[in-house]
Amino acid sequence: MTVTVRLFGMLRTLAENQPEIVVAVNGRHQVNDLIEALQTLYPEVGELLLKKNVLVSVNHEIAHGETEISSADEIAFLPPFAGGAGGEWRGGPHVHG
Amino acid sequence: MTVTVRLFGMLRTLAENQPEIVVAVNGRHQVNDLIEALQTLYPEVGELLLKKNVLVSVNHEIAHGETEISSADEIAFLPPFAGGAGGEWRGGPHVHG
Amino acid sequence: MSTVKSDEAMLVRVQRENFSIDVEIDRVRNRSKRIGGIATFLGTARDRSQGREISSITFEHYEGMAQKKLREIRTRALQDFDVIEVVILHRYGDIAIGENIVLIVVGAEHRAEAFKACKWCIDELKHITPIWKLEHTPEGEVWVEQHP
Amino acid sequence: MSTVKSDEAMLVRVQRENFSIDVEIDRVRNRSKRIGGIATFLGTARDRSQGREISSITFEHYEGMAQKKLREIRTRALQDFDVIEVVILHRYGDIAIGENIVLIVVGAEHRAEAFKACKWCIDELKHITPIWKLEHTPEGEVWVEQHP
Repeated sequence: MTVTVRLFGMLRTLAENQPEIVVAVNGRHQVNDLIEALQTLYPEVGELLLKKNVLVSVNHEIAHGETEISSADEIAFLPPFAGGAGGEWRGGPHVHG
Repeated sequence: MTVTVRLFGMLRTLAENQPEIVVAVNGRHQVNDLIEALQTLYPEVGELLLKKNVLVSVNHEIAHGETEISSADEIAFLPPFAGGAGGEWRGGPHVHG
Repeated sequence: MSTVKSDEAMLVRVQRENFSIDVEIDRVRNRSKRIGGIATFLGTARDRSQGREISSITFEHYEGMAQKKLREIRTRALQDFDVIEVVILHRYGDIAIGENIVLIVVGAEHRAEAFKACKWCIDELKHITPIWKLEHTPEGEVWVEQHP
Repeated sequence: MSTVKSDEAMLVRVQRENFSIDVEIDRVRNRSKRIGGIATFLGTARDRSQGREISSITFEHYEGMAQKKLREIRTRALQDFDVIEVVILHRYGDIAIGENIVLIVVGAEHRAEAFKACKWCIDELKHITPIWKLEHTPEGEVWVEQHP
């Protein structure tokens, strides 16, 4: 099975600005299997997924590792949100020139 | 000595809508003496002064009983403030038809 | 010097006319590019008060002392909170239901302080500003007494 | 029915265009004559962030999910607080320093609840809404990571 994953923010930047990537998923067809597949395909994105607080959404709802996925689902990787303004910003040191 | 006292809100209504009244003050020329003189001249206003939380201002500052006053001062009686909006209003039952 | 003075006079006003919130917010925003959060409180005339139906409201103020107290509130807010600019306006005269009565605008670097200062300003305004409110009801007129 | 729908759609928006605070406040005010207090939070683009100089900001959102989360926030605010109407707007695209980013408007009978709900909405927006912020600095571009 393959799924299409939408990328946003720094994840899209890391994936050479591709708005979405197609990933072959094996195993039980759960979010965990997708993340495992990704480690091989896009090591940089995979590393960020583990290091940062990246959420996975399935059909516009936050999913967990055991959430079932299918090719028809709208799946997205969501890096830490930063909407709004006027808060205390304490971002990381990642500067992409 | 006489002083001129400005009236606002329900106090002015009680004093037949006079924006200010002239009061002869004896004694030590303090705010207390003014209030005493008022009990005789305008009993209704005097009663409200005692019953309600009416403040006295002298030259735009809240005064106390021992504040000295002179004819040159700008003196006012200030009934409970009600500026602003959106608060919890718990006014009295005084309805003037 | 006269520009500064008239600027300050625009930041604290008691006026009969209505006001635009966009205009007042711009007054605050234009003071500093470090502003990241602007908290605003707008008080409007409700059609009901303690179960009574209200048809309109008249606000009366003590000219001079009211302005002085509002200036004090602004100065203390700027001293006591980590905020950059404060605008305080109050209308007087006859105000129809739904219309604007009072406006507080507070600009700060961060939103938490803007909210705190804005709330403090409107609470303090009610306590120390010589303004009175006459509610017009079908049964007659009522001078409102606000208890703290 | 279509009027109600389009009304609701105007109360929660993610849009590129700027907005007028007066217009959005009127949207809230016009919902009920019982409204006595309207608390507003406006987020604007600051020229500095963690000591870095910012020349402009780009906001990106997840179309569809962002709107869904903002609708959820509005619905929960109306359920959990004693308030009458809530408007939530967020801009996307390029935003210059000083410009509007986000707006929350909450109308209530009494001001304390309006303030509480307004603060809750902007805090919650930051936590659950899929929106990202790219800061443009003289040294390059930075995707901002907000920690809770």
